[in-house]
Amino acid sequence: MIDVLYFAWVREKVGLPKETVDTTATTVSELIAELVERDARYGAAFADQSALLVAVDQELTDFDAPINNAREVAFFPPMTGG
Amino acid sequence: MIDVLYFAWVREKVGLPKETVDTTATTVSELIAELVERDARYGAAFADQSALLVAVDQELTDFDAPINNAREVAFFPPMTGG
Amino acid sequence: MSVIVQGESFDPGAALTDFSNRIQGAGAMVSFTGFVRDVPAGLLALEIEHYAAMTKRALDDIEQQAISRWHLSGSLIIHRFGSLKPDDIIMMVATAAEHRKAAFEAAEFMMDYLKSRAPFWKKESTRQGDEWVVAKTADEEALKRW
Amino acid sequence: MSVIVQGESFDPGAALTDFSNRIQGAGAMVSFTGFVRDVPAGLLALEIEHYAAMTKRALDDIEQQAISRWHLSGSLIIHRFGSLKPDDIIMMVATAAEHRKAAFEAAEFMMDYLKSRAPFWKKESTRQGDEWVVAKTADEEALKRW
Repeated sequence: MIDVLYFAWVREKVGLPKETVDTTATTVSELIAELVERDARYGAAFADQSALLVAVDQELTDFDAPINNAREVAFFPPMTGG
Repeated sequence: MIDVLYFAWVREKVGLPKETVDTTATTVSELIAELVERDARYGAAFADQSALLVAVDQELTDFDAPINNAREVAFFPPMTGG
Repeated sequence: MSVIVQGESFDPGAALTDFSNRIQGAGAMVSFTGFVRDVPAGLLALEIEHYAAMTKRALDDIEQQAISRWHLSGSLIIHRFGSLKPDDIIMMVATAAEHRKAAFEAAEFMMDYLKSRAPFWKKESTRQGDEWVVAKTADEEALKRW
Repeated sequence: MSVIVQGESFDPGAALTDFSNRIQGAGAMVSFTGFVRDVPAGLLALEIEHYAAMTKRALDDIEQQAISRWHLSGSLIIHRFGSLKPDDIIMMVATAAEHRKAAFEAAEFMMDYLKSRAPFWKKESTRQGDEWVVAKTADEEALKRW
């Protein structure tokens, strides 16, 4: 069980800010593949992965990152703070 | 007649902040030469001209600058504001 | 050394007074304040979304990097989230160091990192609709300076 | 757009509040504040002498250059003279512009010029005597950036 969070337009495309996912994925990429199979909304959100960033347990990382022991994975576009 | 002003250690070496000088000098350098002849205090103040800056009518300039029509000449070391 | 993430507005001058009272011994203090700019279509609101659990951690990390790299004697980051209007204050950073070069560089470093590495996202609402602000490649490029 | 030369102390935060209220439309505001630092021998006083008739003119010129080069929507220079003590405020500059890069650069430009082109001279008094502060070659070098 892992918490998956979505922000900005990723949140809008997926249609929710957060969900708990029962998954056997061991990397971020595998998790995305599982989600995309579940529903077209994920297909839309993850269509262009080069437009996305990912954080595992609140640390920016890349799509190959392991998530075996992760509690929380977040997907979002490049940040626009400041 | 021209007002001559001295600041910082130049003022301390000359011994006064301002004086009015009756001069026929046409450039800053000629004015310095006249002053140095007048008194040893000026010799001490102007001993190393490379350590000095000059402003004519409140604009930084160089020692060749004309002073024919100037009202005010000021001598001082490099500035240390800020 | 403080990081504040809040919805409420604040007065950058009052924040600078507080900060200046806490930095005895510093020769130089720099502050940066960001405000909401209007857009040609007329901005109704700027919505700032953030990833609360990560924001504090990301800002603390940026601040710590600046403190150790420029030997800051003081630093401050305040960033707002929520619904803002044109001319509203968005955020502020302040730095204190012995000399001006360190204080300026550390403030610019914090701003550059904050733009591209702190989890905030802006959405502009105008009469023509809502649009997520797109990250500028110039902001990503700015990180290469450090 | 204001230049103030005064003997009295001032609160940089209060000055920034005033400034921020006058710069509608700006996206970025930067301030720099300089304080008197103590010296190893123990500073009794820092005397700041200035050439009053030239100071305002020199600071106005520096400010005008910054305004036109970085299209500032606001700028401020406050510089003190007289007898100061450690931790006393010496001076402040503030800039407002559309974007952060312009606001930062203009503030650094004004500081660099103010250090080497505005007619102020500092003398440090310690128990070991009085000494005029010597201009740093690094400060003269800093002007080459512009």
